[in-house]
Amino acid sequence: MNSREIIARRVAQEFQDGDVVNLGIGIPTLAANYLPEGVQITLQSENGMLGMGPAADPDQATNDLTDAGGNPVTILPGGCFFDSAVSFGLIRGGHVDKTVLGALEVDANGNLANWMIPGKRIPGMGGAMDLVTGARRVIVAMEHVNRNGSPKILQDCKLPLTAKGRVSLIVTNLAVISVKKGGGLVLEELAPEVSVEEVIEKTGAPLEISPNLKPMPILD
Amino acid sequence: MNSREIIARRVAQEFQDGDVVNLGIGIPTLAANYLPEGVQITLQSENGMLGMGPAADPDQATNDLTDAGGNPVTILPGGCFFDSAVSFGLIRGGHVDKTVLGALEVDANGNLANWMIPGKRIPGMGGAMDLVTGARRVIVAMEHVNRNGSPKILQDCKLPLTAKGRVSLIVTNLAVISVKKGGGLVLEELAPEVSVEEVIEKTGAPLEISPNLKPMPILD
Amino acid sequence: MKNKVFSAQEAVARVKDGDHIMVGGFLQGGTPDVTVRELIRQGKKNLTVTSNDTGREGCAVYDLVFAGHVDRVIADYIGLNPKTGQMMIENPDSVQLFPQGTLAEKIRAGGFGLGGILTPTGVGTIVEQGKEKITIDDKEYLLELALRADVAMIRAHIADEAGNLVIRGTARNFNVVMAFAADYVIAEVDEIVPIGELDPNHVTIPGTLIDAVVKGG
Amino acid sequence: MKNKVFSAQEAVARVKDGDHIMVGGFLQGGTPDVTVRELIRQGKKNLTVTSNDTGREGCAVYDLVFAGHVDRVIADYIGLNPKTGQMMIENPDSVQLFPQGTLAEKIRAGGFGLGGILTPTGVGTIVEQGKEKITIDDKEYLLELALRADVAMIRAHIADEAGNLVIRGTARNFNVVMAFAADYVIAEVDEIVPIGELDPNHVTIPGTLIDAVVKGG
Repeated sequence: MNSREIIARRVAQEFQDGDVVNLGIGIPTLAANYLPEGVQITLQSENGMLGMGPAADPDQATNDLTDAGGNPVTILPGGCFFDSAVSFGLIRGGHVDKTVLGALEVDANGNLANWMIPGKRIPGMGGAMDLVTGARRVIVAMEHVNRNGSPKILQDCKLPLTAKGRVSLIVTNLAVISVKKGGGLVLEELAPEVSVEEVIEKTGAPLEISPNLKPMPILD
Repeated sequence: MNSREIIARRVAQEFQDGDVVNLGIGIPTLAANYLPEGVQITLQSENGMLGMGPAADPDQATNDLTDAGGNPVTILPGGCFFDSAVSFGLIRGGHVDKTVLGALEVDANGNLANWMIPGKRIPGMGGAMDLVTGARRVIVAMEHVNRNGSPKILQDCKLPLTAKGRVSLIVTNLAVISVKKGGGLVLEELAPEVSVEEVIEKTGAPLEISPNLKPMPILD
Repeated sequence: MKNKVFSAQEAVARVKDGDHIMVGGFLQGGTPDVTVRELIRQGKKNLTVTSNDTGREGCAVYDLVFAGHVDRVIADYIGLNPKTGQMMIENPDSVQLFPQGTLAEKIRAGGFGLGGILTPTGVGTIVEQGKEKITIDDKEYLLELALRADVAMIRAHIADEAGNLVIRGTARNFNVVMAFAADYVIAEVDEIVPIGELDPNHVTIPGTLIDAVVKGG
Repeated sequence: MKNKVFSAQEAVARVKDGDHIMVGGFLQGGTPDVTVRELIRQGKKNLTVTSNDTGREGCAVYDLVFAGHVDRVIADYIGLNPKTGQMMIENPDSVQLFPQGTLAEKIRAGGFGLGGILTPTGVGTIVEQGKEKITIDDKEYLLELALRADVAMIRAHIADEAGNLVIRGTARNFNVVMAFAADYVIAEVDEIVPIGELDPNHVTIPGTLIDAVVKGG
């Protein structure tokens, strides 16, 4: 099982039947492929849809029905469309149960940085700030370290924040870490063949070890 | 021609082809019956409709299609429906060209009082404050004096205001009076068989006499 | 997927005494009368009601106020419900009036996660009393704060079993914004259809906002 | 009733150099490409453009920026238009970024006659720089001001001759709020039908907001 699959499978276990979920591009989107049995979720796409379905067949593809990345998709029975103001009303108003996003950095106070690297790349925040501010539960799904092997989980984010104190759970290829209310990180679960020491070494902030520390439940 | 008809006929002459108009209950609503030839207007009803048509036949009447007074009406071809937030977005956002309302009092600074009499009757302002604040042109249509014969046009309103400085034109059974930018009333037109002296006597604020003073153009 | 279709009795049983209830409708248009009458039948009391107008004779919300279930009203027009007017005379604090457009925006803000909005409506009138005034480009605005409730009771024409609502005609009124602004939302409808029967382009209110669908009268 | 159907050339001729233009769409979804390309053809310059993203390769608004017609951009995401990114690096003041939900509300406020809105989005981030912060019930909000433009160019599926618009699918995006927020509104559509053919329940944008209807490609 590769890193992406480990993360996606574990994230999927966070979903409960009936949840309205907004998934970021990349690993978060994969999570929808691994829903636990009996769990149905409704995908919100911030460009204006609830009940987003799979990618559209090429002969059905239209620019009038796309996902937030601009890719032609479908809508499932029971879905509906709305404009951007309503879409972010749903997001900001707490009508999205969970959002899963990638991160450049996330820190011990639940702060998240995922939208810009000063002097390098400023693509804009798109809908990320509203999603992280408004969704009832914010889950970060990412590789535990960056391409240089440096920790992405820090005591304090150095990059400009997306939102302050909103992350509840961090799911990586190595571990599941929860953020305590008021701050502080708790190591909750370990990926297969990963040790507590390895996670501590690759994390840039102190980790409390949960008394219920367990293996990630990602069996097929 | 009775007072109400004089007022309604004269108000109708204020409408231009293509205008979006919101008409208050009573005399203002009558104005729609006297549109000049070649002038088509679109009626906005603040409960959620553009293109309001005549009253519904009893066998077609439904609570799902009413005017702002709750009366079953129809919608004309080219009309549409929307919710209250959008309806007042149209009103507050300057997308209604003209509103015509009755008044308890109107004054020399274009202030209007038409929603409450302290200690007596507090029905609430409904949509009146938004209409008077937001419509591009506010026209007051009313009897020149109240039931006791006292002036309703004053130097300063005594009753609680509906909005400040928003009235452009006052059409009564005796006269047409414009409100100057920055304040001050100008007598523009006289109803049939009405003298300047009578209007001055029945008006509770100084009147400038327009150099172009003329009879009200309300011929059939 | 969870079943959302309930009897009025089941749906209203979750309402508690003292709850703040938003009731959709504009006079007798688009009002959830079966649901509101169930509040009377179940004897819920000390309610706060937000409603455009608290109804007119024949409306359930009119009867709810008359029967004494309501301690506090938030509305923009109460001219056709003399009991609400009487409440206001006896205890001015028991009835709060806002301009209609302001009330709609306050409720929308509550449902959309906004803290409030700046409106020019009410500037220079008694509506500005006790409110913050903010000047932008020489124009004055009132800061009107977001409004939320415990329960919303709204009315639509058709629901699917996922709670997606289609409203027709002028019945959208306050029903749309209220659907976003309460912790528990009951939608009363003329007709309930299976999931997949509604055109997603024609849905007025997303089903994910709706907790209970009740068949109306 | 006035005729509202024009060629793209006629409709765009009214745009002036230096105008602020809102362009609807979300990447390549729901974009008024024929109308925006006419801006290029007519050589309009020194424009300010408000757009969700200033497009991606293949979009007209992407080409508009690349061809140098635009001095200033207001958007929430510019990651797929490197020219907008370059503008921002060369002159940070030439590109203003807002969170997507904030941008939608700013435009809506502009069109709805509101001075602004209070949003929690951006609190504690660089987005709060230079903005007023208002605390309500111990929660901080940013005051985000209304945004209006001289021109809006939007896209819909069907228009009737009165300008009523029906939008399908996810193409509503920014097109809806922008229709309210400009002095002159051009709607580009796939199809134009006579008045009376649209169900008034299915109209996405009231025709009274629309000045010109243009047949799209």
